[in-house]
Amino acid sequence: MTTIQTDSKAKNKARLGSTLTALGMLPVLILLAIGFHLLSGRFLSVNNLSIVMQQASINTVLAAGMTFVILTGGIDLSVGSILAASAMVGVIVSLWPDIGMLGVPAAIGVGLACGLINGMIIAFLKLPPFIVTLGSLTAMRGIARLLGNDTTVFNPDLPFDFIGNGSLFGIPWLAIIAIVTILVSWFILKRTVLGNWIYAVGGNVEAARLTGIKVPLVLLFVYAMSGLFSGLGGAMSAARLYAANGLQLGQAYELDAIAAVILGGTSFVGGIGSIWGTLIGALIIAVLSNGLILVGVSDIWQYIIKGLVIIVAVALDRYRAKGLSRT
Amino acid sequence: MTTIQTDSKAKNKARLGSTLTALGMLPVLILLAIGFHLLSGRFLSVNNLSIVMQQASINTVLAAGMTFVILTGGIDLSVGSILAASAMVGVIVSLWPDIGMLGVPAAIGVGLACGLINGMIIAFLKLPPFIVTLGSLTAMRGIARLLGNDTTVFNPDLPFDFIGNGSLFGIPWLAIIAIVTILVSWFILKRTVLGNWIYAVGGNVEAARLTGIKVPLVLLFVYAMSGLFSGLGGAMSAARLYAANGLQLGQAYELDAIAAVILGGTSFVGGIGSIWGTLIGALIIAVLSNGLILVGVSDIWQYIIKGLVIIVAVALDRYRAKGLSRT
Amino acid sequence: MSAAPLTSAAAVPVLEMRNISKTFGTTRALSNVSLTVHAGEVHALMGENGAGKSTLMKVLSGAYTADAGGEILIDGKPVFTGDPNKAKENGIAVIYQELSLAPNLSVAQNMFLGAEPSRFGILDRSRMRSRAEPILKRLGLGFSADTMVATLSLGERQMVEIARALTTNARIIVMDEPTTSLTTRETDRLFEVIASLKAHGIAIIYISHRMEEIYQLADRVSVLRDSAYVGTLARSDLSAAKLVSMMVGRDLSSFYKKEHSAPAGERAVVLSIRDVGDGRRVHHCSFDVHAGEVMGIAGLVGSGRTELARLIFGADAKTSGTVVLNGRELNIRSPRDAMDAGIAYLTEDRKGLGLFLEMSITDNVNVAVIGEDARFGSVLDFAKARQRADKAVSNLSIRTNSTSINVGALSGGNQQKALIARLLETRPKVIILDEPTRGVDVGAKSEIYRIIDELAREGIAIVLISSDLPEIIGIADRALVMREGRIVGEVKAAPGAPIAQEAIMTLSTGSMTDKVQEEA
Amino acid sequence: KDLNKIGISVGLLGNPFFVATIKGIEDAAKKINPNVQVTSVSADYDLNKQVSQIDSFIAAGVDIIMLNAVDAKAIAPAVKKATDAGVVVAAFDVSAPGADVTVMTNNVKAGADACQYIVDKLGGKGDVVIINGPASSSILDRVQGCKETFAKSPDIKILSDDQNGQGSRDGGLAVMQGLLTRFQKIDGVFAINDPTAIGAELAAKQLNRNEFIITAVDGAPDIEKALAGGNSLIKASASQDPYTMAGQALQLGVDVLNGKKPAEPVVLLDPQLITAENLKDYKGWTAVR
Ligand SMILES: Nc1ncnc2c1ncn2[C@@H]1O[C@H](COP(=O)(O)OP(=O)(O)OP(=O)(O)O)[C@@H](O)[C@H]1O
Ligand SMILES: Nc1ncnc2c1ncn2[C@@H]1O[C@H](COP(=O)(O)OP(=O)(O)OP(=O)(O)O)[C@@H](O)[C@H]1O
Ligand SMILES: [Mg+2]
Ligand SMILES: [Mg+2]
Repeated sequence: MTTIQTDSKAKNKARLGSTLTALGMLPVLILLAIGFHLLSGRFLSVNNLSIVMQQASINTVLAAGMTFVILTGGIDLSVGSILAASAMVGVIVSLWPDIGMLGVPAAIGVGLACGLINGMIIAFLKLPPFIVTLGSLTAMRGIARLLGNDTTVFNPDLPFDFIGNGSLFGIPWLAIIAIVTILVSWFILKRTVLGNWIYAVGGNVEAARLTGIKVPLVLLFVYAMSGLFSGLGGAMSAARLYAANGLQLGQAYELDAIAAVILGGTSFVGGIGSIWGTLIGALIIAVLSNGLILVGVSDIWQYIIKGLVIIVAVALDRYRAKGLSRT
Repeated sequence: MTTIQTDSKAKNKARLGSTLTALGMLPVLILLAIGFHLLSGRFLSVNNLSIVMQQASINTVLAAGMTFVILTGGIDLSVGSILAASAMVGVIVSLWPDIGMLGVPAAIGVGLACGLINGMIIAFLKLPPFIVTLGSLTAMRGIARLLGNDTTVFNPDLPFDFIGNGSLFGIPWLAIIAIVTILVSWFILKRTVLGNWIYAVGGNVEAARLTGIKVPLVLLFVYAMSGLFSGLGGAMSAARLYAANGLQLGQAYELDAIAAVILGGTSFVGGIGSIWGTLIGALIIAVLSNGLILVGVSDIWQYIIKGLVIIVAVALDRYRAKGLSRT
Repeated sequence: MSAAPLTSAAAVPVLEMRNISKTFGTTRALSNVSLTVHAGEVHALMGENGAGKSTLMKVLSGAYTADAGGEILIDGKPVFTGDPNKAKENGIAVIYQELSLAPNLSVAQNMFLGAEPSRFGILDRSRMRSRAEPILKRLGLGFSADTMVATLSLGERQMVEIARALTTNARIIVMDEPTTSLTTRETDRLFEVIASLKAHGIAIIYISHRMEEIYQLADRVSVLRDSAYVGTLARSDLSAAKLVSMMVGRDLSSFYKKEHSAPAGERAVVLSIRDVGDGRRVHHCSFDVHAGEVMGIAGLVGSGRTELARLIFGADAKTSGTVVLNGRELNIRSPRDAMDAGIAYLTEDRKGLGLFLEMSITDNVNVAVIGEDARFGSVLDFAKARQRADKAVSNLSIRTNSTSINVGALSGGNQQKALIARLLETRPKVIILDEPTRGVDVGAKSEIYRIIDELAREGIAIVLISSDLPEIIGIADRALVMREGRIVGEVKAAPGAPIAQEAIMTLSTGSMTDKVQEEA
Repeated sequence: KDLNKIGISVGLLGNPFFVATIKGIEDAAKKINPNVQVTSVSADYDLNKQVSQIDSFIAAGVDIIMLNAVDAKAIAPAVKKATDAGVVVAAFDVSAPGADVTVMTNNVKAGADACQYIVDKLGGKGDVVIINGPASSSILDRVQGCKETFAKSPDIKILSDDQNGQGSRDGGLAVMQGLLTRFQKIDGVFAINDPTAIGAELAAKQLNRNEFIITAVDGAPDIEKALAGGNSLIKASASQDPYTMAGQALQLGVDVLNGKKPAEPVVLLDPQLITAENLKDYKGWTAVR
């Protein structure tokens, strides 16, 4: 009898634990939002929340792709460069008369292609993801610059600018895209066989291989997803700015994306984490950036405060979670 | 009989294997050097080699610290920001009349202090190194800017400028410092108890704890070392430039340092790697940057080529090593 | 258990492996091994550590590709190997020796990994659960299909591996040391399952280092030695002496060594545990261990023995209780404190928590004491380290030619001895051994028993946690029994008579019915 | 001495401004020696990197280093090293102490012109914001010129001047979104460069705000489009002429190479304020010359 009791308790605890890990940072997010509202009196206005959502959107999309990658225990440093190259292609294609709308699929296609190349090198040549994507971070940056001959390409009449600046029922399209990305990722990760395999590869790659899972294909998929989402991010960025610059766009975006994923509780070693955590992580980063401007903190102090908040947030989360699980 | 034979063979193989892994990238480095010399006709001049050594020196020092960290399975993203803050302090202190030489220990001290803070948070609060050092990357950047009120601090009469621009028997002081750093790191890693513990922690942290190794102290040490070396890098940078700028200095240096370590064959999961590999990795990066300029490759193509060379180098290494070892 | 030989030599064997060789770099793990298995038989595979048993099975399962020249026939037809999926299609299921579970997934997810019930690629979780639960029930497991594997003990994980093999409609099931972490009760369950599988005509290849199991189960036994096939014995020809000499190439006279024994009461109490618990898995445990005594701790899988040992050793934080060593109360907050006080602990998870697989034997043996040997406080003394390692290699007869190779390259038994050597270097007063012979072959096992016996004679107090009852009976002076995190009783060896197995069983299950079953 | 090899190091190559400067240098150099070898690199605003590049240029044996200094003060030692090695250093856009010649826009005046436009349009009264950028000398100068201008009109109130738009569209957009939420009424915005201004305008459009005007510095191609459109919030930009500036710097450098000291080592080019009205006379950075 006792065993059964203990077990059902353990089960409940485990379930509770995993929900809480997924939502781990939610309290921090809420605290930040309330704090900024009290300080600025404006943070929680509909208008500003819509701005925050917009500002979070591109990083959310990148971080969603990054979640796939990190869940397998990998990393993708090239997201920012791929975003830049895709945005360049997106704007360039948008300048073609009549078929400018093709800029969106073109950008996404470029991202997907880059992701596939990363994935193939990592999955089939079995090279370390950090180095491979560091290499493509550098190489793709060069290609992005080459695409525009090192200048800014811009198109004031961008045919798909509604993506970047329009909204649907008051919700910015950018935010809608980000949310759809999260939902799709959630579905893949939690509801499909492939998602199960992604977790398995991250949890124990040898075990995955021995059960017949085609590990290289899983790896190829996650890097392709990351590339695809980076391409989407490129299209979103182009639509938002009506322009793209091969050198400046997307610099250091990988750090923000990784930070969102890790803040969201996904483990670096792979196998553990959820896409909802990533969403919250991305929102925290966006709230911080926006809130600090609203409060009127100077640029220098924004850095210092952001850095400290990131550390404190993880520390809080760790201590909150401590009572719940062993590790 | 067979066992003995196999074993002594295995032993030789293991020894050969580990030497080769340490020197893994040496052939790539030599190939690059010869290639650039053939293309430019100037690469292998005494003058240019001394420049390459100088250019490699700061990254080598950072990468040496990073080697400690990565050997324990961690990461330190904050090296660039710490370097910036230390360089600022170094220059500011150098402006004090008479005791300007104190700039060097001041810079190193700042670095050490930052490293200790990182280490304490990671070791005692058990927070993930990526997030902690990402936080301090951001926060320290802010502090570096604050130190100089967001402008460049400048001292044309820097008392310790010989470090940055002098040389001893024709060898630049910067290079000498880098080599000494490597030697000290080698000694610590391979000849001391602490070094043994660092490998043990990286190899299997739970086992290390169960054998009585004080894991938190080891972690504290490696992050302190990384901070110390970043501080040294800051002093070197200040000595080289007679100036420091809190915003610009050291941006993205962490990527170069990590790339050097990983190119050098140190494993991201920890426990495997050598400081000599790191030296070669850092030299490869410096040779690439210098050689491509010497050959007259345009900036855009420098990016593309650099990215590809990094990937190809690791691929070559992997295939060369394949015949030799199991993994 | 009834073991009527179902096999008739006339039928086409369900599996035939011919001339299988496998080399890793310069190591030859298998040379020209052949094996024939019939439907409905339990075919035991035996051999010392490193003989090549697991490698042969990995070739069968497609985890490894065999060297050219060999072939595998299923139902007389050659099949392609080198792909786990192909092997699965051919009806082969494997319970691997190194547990191959993803700890981050649930039990059900692990059981169906790679063959998830799904529609259009979408997981059917409820079907997965509903197919998993009956199998868990059949194995008598207390945890649900939704439990995270990371929260299970080693033994429970092993049961999950077994459950996984039962999800497929395999015709050949390979069990590579499935019982290393199981206690008698689980083992019996497994044997019942094996019997019913057998009755359904399924062939089982069974690898184990436990002789009793072989006697109980096997219809035929094939033996590997030094990567080569030695021979096959039918059940009727089975005898311990024959088997051992086939495996080892020499006779092992006395297996369990117990020369140290002396009435425990006359000796001083070395370690005294009072009321230790963590509030979760271990409650109010108290016992005394005397100098020169081997005290066993028995119990079912998950009964909390490992956790108790970790609490004593400071590996986990205890919430109550005291640890007294030689009359002095210790304040242990980390393994370091425990070691400094003279307590050593051998982990049950050799690879996961014990060894540094990428470091040399020398480093592994010395890692706990390099600080003491160091010159100038911290400079390594390589000569001293080599000396210690060489001494350990000869004292514990670790079979290796060099102490500078990676410990990961040793066979299981020798890895275990290297780990024991590390503990001994710290000159402990008390040693807690957690499953010291898990996955270790007969030869190495008897050497480990010899080592334990010698240590006891030197006056060291030994706590022996083991799931292998014959082992506890063979070498312990008395045994505590744990159940659900509590010490529920003590069984002593009467002078001249060994510890009573039934008494341990009764205590550890807490029910008479189980005992009745055991005797039936 | 002949002109055979030129090394160019600029702050950030991806900026169209610097692409125009490089084109100006290349065109000017080709006129002197059609076979000249030009290597241009980006320092990515990293002084260490720029110093390394200068070292490499010296080693590569270039005749002239065309330098867009990352740091107007701290570049001095590196410049000295180059001139000591007998390499001519010609600075453009940003001053470099010790350089043989310097040609740059009068950034103080550029900032002043752009902000004077705001003052004039507002009639000397209103709330303004300055969207700042990375603290480089040219940007510091622009902000200084702007502030001095605003200071002359006591009724102009600066609401914010410490937010960093990174000198880019998305940086300007994000900062402006925050500023617009923070301040209910703004009358004028000075953006330190054109991309920032365009980002700021995008933010305004999104939030349906149009009560203010924006001015900037640069005269980049995208701002021409905006001004031409007529209904943009961006009303003026103090334009620079990177092509001419860099070409002139090279020309002066070559003179030094040939032993002709320039009369004025520092040449300041006056910016030209472009607005919708005078746009048609403006040549622009990418114009074919
Ligand atoms: N991946 C590998 N690479 C190199 N050598 C290996 C590998 N796997 C096994 N070996 C070697 O092959 C030999 C046979 O190993 P195997 O695991 O098959 O033995 P085993 O009979 O299963 O032993 P045990 O009883 O300890 O499980 C050993 O010498 C082992 O070191
Ligand atoms: N990491 C963990 N998290 C949560 N529960 C755990 C963990 N490890 C073990 N447990 C649970 O603690 C209980 C006791 O485990 P412990 O390992 O101490 O038992 P044991 O008697 O040594 O069993 P075994 O013979 O299987 O090793 C088991 O019910 C197990 O499920
Ligand atoms: Mg085996
Ligand atoms: Mg146990």
